[in-house]
Amino acid sequence: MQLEIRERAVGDVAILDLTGKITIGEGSVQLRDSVGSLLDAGRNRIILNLGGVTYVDSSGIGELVSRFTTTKNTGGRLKLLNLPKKIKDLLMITKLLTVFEIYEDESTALESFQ
Amino acid sequence: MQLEIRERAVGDVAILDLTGKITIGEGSVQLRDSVGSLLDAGRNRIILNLGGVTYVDSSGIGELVSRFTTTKNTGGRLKLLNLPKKIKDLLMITKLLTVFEIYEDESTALESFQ
Amino acid sequence: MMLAENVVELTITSQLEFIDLVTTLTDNISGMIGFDEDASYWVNMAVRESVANAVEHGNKYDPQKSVDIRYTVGPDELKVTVRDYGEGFDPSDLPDPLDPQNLLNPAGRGILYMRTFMDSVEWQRHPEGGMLVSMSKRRTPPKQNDEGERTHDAVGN
Amino acid sequence: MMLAENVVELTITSQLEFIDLVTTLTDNISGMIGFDEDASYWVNMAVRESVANAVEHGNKYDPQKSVDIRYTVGPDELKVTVRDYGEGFDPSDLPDPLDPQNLLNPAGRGILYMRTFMDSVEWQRHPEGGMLVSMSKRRTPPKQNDEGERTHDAVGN
Ligand SMILES: Nc1ncnc2c1ncn2[C@@H]1O[C@H](COP(=O)(O)OP(=O)(O)O)[C@@H](O)[C@H]1O
Ligand SMILES: Nc1ncnc2c1ncn2[C@@H]1O[C@H](COP(=O)(O)OP(=O)(O)O)[C@@H](O)[C@H]1O
Repeated sequence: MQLEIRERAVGDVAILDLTGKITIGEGSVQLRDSVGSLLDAGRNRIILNLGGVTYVDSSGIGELVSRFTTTKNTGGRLKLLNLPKKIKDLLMITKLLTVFEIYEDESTALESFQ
Repeated sequence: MQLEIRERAVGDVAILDLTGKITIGEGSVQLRDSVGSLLDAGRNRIILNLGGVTYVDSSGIGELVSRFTTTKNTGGRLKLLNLPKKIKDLLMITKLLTVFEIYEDESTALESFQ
Repeated sequence: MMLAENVVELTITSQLEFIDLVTTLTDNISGMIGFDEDASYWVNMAVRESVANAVEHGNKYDPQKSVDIRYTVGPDELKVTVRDYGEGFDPSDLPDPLDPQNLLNPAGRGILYMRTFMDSVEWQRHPEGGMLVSMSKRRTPPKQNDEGERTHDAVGN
Repeated sequence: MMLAENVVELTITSQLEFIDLVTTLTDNISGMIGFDEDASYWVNMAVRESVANAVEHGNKYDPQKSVDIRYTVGPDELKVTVRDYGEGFDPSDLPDPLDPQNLLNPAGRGILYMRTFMDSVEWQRHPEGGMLVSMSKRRTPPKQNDEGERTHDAVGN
């Protein structure tokens, strides 16, 4: 398994703790499915905790962007938490650092939904 | 580094603690050199502690046999200690289990030199 | 230099499942020739992108078509070529993924990755069909000041 | 079965330093197709022996000559072929390493290793020169009773 995704809820905010690689194929599909189930259940206030993510290929970055857009289209928000250095580099290279809302600690991320 | 070799002395017995792989090229050469320096120094009562050895290819087995013979030819003895299961399998396959003197604990191996 | 001019080649059938085999081999070669962790990481990623493109856009997942990866370890650089057997494309004729209006595109960042992570990347149509991507990474490590600086250099910014 | 009939090929120049690249790839393929730790270990070792022979006895370390390793993942077995570009040899015409008078020979156990660890091994002269070694390992694991039994089976005794 490339990517492990655990789901938590804090109030009406869903937190997905991701561990592993978000890459073309399996990893990207798992992320799409996890966010998809949340949205299907009407839960569109989402935090992706990327603290355990070691590798995001261009397809994985694309998937993050897609999930961001899809969530926004339902009137919700998808925010990023705990970006490892390398993943931050990747968002910088792709000029996505300012597109996403990015947080360094969970409580601030949670408060941002209030 | 494929193979790490540490040398100890207990009385006039030299113990080589081996960790890693004894394989064609580097690993086999290191073993040859280590036993060679002992013999050059007149130390021909040798225990090879294979407890940390994970892999011995056919060249490595050949090297063990060669060092056994070379040591014997100087009037000394080379004995084996702490064979991991897989290495024991390999000595069984090559019918060398009864050629070598093999010990499961260090004190018995040391006493055998008295 | 013992490893100078040496070549390792890997050929896979067109399946994404095999990309991990390629990146693991890439990591091993990087380690063998002394690339530090950062350099290995970025080379790995560039190779992944290139092979993914060959499988997806080049060979269109056709299991009859292979992707051929060749590593050449030179004294000054690691060269990696990736060849597919597809219709080819013109890399100068692609939307810029950094153009503000493209930022939310779900795809189109692979070539940017490759260009950023390697010291050079070139595309050419192979005379016998398909694309041949040639990438290289210098073996002399960039000057290092501190952690931050080094990563900065490695991603080519 | 997604992986049925799939092929991965690796080509190295004739240097012992590259053997670890081959065994790491072998381990990855073994892991991918579900071989347990024991099976992976023995397959790794058989492949190592075969490639070492190709480099040493086949190509005699000639850097111009390659060793070609091909993995074919079938539904029932992993097949590995190793080809060199040397003069070839007759495997039936070799001293038996298990003959008591050969037990202390410093070499000559590689082919015994290969035969022991794989379910089948065959040698043939390649029509265009060199040797082609074809080995296979069944994918269905042997019946397991306990640790001892399993290892016993895996080494083919
Ligand atoms: N090997 C290839 N063969 C054919 N077309 C390719 C190849 N590599 C890239 N392309 C084309 O270039 C485009 C951009 O590639 P890339 O930047 O990697 O992004 P993505 O793969 O996400 O589309 C692809 O969509 C495809 O049209
Ligand atoms: N690919 C090969 N090409 C030519 N000769 C070979 C090849 N593989 C094996 N041989 C011959 O078979 C002999 C036995 O091989 P092996 O059992 O692996 O033991 P070793 O490699 O230790 O000699 C070798 O010494 C060599 O003469």
